[in-house]
Amino acid sequence: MTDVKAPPQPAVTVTAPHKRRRADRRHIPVLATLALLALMYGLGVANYDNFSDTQVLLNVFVDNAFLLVVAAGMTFVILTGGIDLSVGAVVALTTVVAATLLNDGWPAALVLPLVLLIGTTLGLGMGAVIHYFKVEPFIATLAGMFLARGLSLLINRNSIPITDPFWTSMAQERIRFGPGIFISTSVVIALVVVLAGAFVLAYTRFGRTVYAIGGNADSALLMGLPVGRTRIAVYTISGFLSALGGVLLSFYMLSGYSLHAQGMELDAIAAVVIGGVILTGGSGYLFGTVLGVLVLGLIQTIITFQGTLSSWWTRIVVGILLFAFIVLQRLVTRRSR
Amino acid sequence: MTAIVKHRLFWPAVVLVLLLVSNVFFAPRFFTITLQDGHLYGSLIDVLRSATPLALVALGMTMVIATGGIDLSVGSVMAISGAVACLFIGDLSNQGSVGGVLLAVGLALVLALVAGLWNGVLVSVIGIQPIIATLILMVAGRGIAQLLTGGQIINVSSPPFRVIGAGYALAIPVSVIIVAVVVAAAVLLIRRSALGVLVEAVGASPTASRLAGIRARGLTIGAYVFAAVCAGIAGLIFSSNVASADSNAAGNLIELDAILAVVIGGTALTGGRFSIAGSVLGAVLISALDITTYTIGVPAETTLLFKAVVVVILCLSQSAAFRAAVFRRRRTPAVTPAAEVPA
Amino acid sequence: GCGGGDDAGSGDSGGGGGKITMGFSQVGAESGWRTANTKSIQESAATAGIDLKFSDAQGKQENQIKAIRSFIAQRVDVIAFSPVVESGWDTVLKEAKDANIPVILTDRSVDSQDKTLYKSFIGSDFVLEGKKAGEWLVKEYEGKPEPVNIVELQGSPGAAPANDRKAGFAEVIKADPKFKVIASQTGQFTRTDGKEVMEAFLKAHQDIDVLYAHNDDMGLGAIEAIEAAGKKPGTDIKIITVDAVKDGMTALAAGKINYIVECSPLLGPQLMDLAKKVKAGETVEQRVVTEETTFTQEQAKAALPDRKY
Amino acid sequence: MGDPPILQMTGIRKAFPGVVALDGVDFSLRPGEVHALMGENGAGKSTLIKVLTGVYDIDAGDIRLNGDPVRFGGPLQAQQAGISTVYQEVNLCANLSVAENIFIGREPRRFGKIRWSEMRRRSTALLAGLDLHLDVAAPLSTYSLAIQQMVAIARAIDVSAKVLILDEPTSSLDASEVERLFEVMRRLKRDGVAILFISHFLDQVYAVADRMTVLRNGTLIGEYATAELTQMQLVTKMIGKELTVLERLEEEPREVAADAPREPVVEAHELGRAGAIEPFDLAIHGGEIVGLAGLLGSGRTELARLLFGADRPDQGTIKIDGKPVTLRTPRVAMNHGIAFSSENRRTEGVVGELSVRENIVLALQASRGWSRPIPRRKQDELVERYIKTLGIRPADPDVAVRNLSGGNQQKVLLARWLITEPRLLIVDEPTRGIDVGAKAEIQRLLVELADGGMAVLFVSAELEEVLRLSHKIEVLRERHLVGELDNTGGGVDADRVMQAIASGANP
Ligand SMILES: Nc1ncnc2c1ncn2[C@@H]1O[C@H](COP(=O)(O)OP(=O)(O)OP(=O)(O)O)[C@@H](O)[C@H]1O
Ligand SMILES: Nc1ncnc2c1ncn2[C@@H]1O[C@H](COP(=O)(O)OP(=O)(O)OP(=O)(O)O)[C@@H](O)[C@H]1O
Ligand SMILES: [Mg+2]
Ligand SMILES: [Mg+2]
Repeated sequence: MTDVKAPPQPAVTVTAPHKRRRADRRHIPVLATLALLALMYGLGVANYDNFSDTQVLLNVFVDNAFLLVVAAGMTFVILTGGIDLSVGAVVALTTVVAATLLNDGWPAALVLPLVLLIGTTLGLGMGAVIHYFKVEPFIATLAGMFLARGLSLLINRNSIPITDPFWTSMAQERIRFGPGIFISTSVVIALVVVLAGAFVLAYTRFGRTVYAIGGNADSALLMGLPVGRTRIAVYTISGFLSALGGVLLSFYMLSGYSLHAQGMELDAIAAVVIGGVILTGGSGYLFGTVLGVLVLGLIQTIITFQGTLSSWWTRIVVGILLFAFIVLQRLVTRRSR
Repeated sequence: MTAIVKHRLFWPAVVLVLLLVSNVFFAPRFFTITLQDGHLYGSLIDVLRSATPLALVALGMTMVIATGGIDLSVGSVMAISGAVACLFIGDLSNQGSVGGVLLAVGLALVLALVAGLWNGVLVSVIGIQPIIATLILMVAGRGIAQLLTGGQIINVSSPPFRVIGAGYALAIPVSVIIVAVVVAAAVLLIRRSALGVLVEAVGASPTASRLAGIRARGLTIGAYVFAAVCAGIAGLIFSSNVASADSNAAGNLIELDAILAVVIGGTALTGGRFSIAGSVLGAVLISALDITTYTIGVPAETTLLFKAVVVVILCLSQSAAFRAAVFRRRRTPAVTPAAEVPA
Repeated sequence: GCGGGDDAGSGDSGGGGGKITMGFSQVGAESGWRTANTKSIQESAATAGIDLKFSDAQGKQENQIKAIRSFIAQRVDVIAFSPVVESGWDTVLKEAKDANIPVILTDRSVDSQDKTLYKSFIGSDFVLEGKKAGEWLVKEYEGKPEPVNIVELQGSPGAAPANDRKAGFAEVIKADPKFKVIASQTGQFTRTDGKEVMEAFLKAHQDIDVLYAHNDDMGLGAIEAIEAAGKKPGTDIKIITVDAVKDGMTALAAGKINYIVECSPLLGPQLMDLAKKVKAGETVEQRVVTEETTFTQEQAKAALPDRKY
Repeated sequence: MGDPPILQMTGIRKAFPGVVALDGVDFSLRPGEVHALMGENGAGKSTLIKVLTGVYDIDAGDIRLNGDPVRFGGPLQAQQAGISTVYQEVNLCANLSVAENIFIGREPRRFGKIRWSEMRRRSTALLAGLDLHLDVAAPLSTYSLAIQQMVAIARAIDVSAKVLILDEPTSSLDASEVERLFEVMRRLKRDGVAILFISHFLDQVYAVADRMTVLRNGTLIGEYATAELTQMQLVTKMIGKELTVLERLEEEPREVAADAPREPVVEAHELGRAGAIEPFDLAIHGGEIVGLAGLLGSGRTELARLLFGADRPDQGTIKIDGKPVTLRTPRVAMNHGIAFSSENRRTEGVVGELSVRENIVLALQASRGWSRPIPRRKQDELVERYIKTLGIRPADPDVAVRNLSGGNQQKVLLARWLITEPRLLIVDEPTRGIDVGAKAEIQRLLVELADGGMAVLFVSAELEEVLRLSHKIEVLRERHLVGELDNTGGGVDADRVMQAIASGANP
């Protein structure tokens, strides 16, 4: 158990040889995930034509940028030992509000900060309820989920197209590396979020407090850490990143719809956990979450390339791949202990 | 008196009563129960009847949560169990045969048991985090149910099978009787054995319980198996109720409602102390909430919002900190006029 | 490979020989109707000799966009899909257009301004279905002045068929004030919810004349509730539903439902025809409406024996 | 007299549902003094500290810091006001590294970015000042409880605070660490820091404290200068009874030594686990108390855990009654009649959420299996007996163990294992945080049990205690079992043990 409960090892070199070995051991879950991911990609390349195209790999990023952002927020929450079920609904609410306002002729420069603010406020509210009233995160964020979905449904039950020029350009802007090889702006935004998040977690007082709370909230309190403030902050961050994810999703879909991002909370949680973060908190890395998102994305890519799976076989095969991946990951990390 | 107010189920019970009473303004005969065609008929009966699958699933979920786990696959297990039973009955030469139906029910429950074993082994033997371990079956299980039914709704016209979910015995819905029996059996088993304290110990502190010699593995697997079998029975009630198996709709999102019911009932998601009565109350509360939205005619667009408001009220009412904040303001001047700390 | 799909050909992809490869992205398998739709497409692809790459979106638009993008990467000849929702397809359709892959929509349109993004749209008109339901009702109560109390079982909130069937129906009946929708709730397109909601309606309202359900399944669930309340479906309460799946037709023939508006899932053959034409460079109609009808109880009795789904 | 108090608490009252933990307690602390807070288990010492630092609200009373009334919202505010606290149970985050546990919340930073290398360098230096040489980048969880306690102390003393509060900081430490801590305390004292010190070791209190305040049952008994009060008087004030217990404490050991060992119950041969303890041979006989002696981190706990199957050995064999066995899990060991009370009562011992009754019967129930519950009458009888024998307070079997004072939790843990009537009882720091009276009671009990034929493996950081009870002393050093001293007749003294440790061989 101990090898996974480690803080991120900063880039500074460690001197003594036995220390180096120990430091590496903490990275084993992440390394194992990485290796298995490579293996899965290799299997895809071996089995399907065109799978080796660079764009197939880049598409995994393009198609999952919003999930990456949302999962990054979820990582903060789970590291404190909490959970945020509202993320999918906040994503949907963001798309609906953005689409509605843009259609009403509001300028993008106003809509963008506004929707981010709405998500942040929702997150702040949930965090405050969780902290001040000692309500279980599961319930508080479930209520948040109903609330956000309910609001978006109330605003408009139809799907609303977005035609705003800024949105369209963000949606269709491609950063090209060669003919037919590109990523979207969303990918860049997502990567910036991940890097910033990883920095905050590893190198700031706030980030370390997040880990401390996940390790033992009572102790953290007695150690004089700002537990309440930090706990509220992680839900606020998650709310903000959900809204940002919602913006990215609205770039991706160019529409707002109350049923967007159904079940995204589970995808995000799954990505975080597959990436090696322990649900009870206190251990794991944001980089692991990135890998988790890639695993989910790659599974989906393989399914589409297979192209012969009926609806139910799609589900079964997703389950089988997930199972194989997780069990292998588990065995690899266990063996090396 | 204060003992009642202090009881942790007091506030959910209050919310339940308020919800039910609020119906009367929209449907004056809400509390009327009549005897119709030899069975009880009325909105309260509907509330109980529609709570049955959820109550069962919540019961199983309670045990899993008590061990410190969570089971997302219950909905899929419901779908599988319903599908298997309906397929089996559909193939019977005589759908009315009680033996055939019993066989179908047995088969469905055995499959549910296997599903529970699968979850339990993944969690406690292989050591996968419960949420992911059960996510696998949640995703794949519904696929399996759809595979079995070919994505179609399987209809049966088997009177004995109908009894489970839509029948009445002694004027009481059979499904309610089934749930009452299962709950009573569970409570009895836990009271009469040492299961309760052992499970709570495992959930509250796995390390300490290991060092106390508790075999957590068996208990954990047992909890998942129990949850799956409960879900299996729930699936049978669900499909029997409409005499068909709908692999797509059966138990869809029920895991969320079940977890909600468990938490409303006072069992913490972190494991340890659990309350079966609380979970059942939670399930009835959620079912009453659904029926209330229909009765008072909340528009479909605002149903979710309405639900959110009730859940918020509920969790605030249960929060001691919130009550303290509200009551202190009222009480402070009366008890200690000056010296009290400004909060 | 991982487990056999139930039908369709091998996984060989794109470009080979003169055989057309079609990438098809289905919404999901949320209902018997949808399954029949999938089956129709798979079977007709097989008979038409088209290599079908089937992808299931599990009800999520983002999955469909991913699938379409993957079809582009796999360089299929034609892309077809049943959009989960109307909006938000411009970006990915543009990518398809850039890659010179023609797109055909089935079952449901998209709201793009740029009509060149897709070649054709084949499918039913949900608003029209709602209107047909309303028209029958208006006719049924023609000349009867007393008010008609209607309860409505909506589909999943936000889903296009639910929105449109509600809108079409409302538009027709609003002409006459005697029609009053006294309760309208979502039954999530499922039997269980249909039954549960109807039970509550029956307790809250004593005088329901008509039930309008957005699909057969909810109607079938409601029938159970009505019977349990000691009333006769089809007589005490008139029932109109949409879809005309076999179970619904059976109930209609048995007199428990009064009228069903058909919404046919069998558009596979038409789709394959279109695909071949598009591939061959022929011009095709921008809008192809599926052949659909309505059923009364008598018509149902006649049609039931050779109902396929 | 002297300086005005830096901290003044008057008329403090704090009630928990069912118990009044503090009732009109006054307390004052002056700069440059070490002030001991004394009292039996459950007297209210820890609670006083928690209300002072804002962990709990007080029901009534007045707290002044430098003459100004204060009311802290929590440890953070107390810390900011210059009060640095080590709470009773080790309250650190085991998932973080040692360095972080020392510095979290006040990490060295540049432009807001934590300087990890600087942090590690400073914590290594700080620990070296306490003569601890750790890999500060390793997670805290890899270290034993005693080391964690030292880390907590290091964290507290590094803050240049005006008030330092230490709630039983020495409960798992052995003599040399305690001495090192005292050096630091004296230094801080010279710098004018006011120190509040809690300990159940009277010798320690007399060694460092200038004054003491005695609590009994939540009420204030009095404040005394250390020089004014003999140990005997102090004990009388604490327990409210005359001497008897202390007399017994003096008597007991003599009895022990005479008995001769019987059959070996457990024999370990070449048993070892890489990174934890080097292979060792050990035999424990029925009716014998075997003591483990060694310095901090010498591997006593690790050795004990191997004998219980809590950790798996990677080499060697264990024989029980001459038959080889594999102790795969604690459960298997229990089936062979072995019991193990962990030193880390909070995470490995009691289950805080459960009641006293449930905690006491837990191990017995586990070994009977879930299907054979212990009849309620039998439970009541057992629980009542041990509540009485060990003096567990409050004497209510249905209170949650979480709400018990530290010492009382330790008693519950012991009771859990005593009722299983094991053949080999392994107790790791059984008297941790237990007051003088109860400690004597426990020691007497162990001797009695051994006389009745039970084998006991006794691990304690308090060497005196080990010497007094054990027939045989196994000496450990740097995870090696380096020697065995025969103590029948009480011939061994502390010097001889230290000598054995120092030379690493049997003298
Ligand atoms: N959170 C709580 N809830 C209820 N009762 C409590 C709580 N904390 C402490 N108590 C009770 O208050 C009393 C004083 O406990 P406290 O921890 O202050 O004792 P102590 O003097 O520190 O004892 P020890 O020497 O064993 O640590 C005890 O009776 C204890 O049971
Ligand atoms: N010289 C040392 N300084 C600090 N820590 C050490 C040292 N040697 C070993 N350790 C740590 O101590 C642990 C072994 O401690 P163990 O718990 O077995 O010791 P112990 O003799 O019971 O001591 P304690 O009094 O600390 O309980 C090892 O895990 C190791 O991390
Ligand atoms: Mg204490
Ligand atoms: Mg030790």
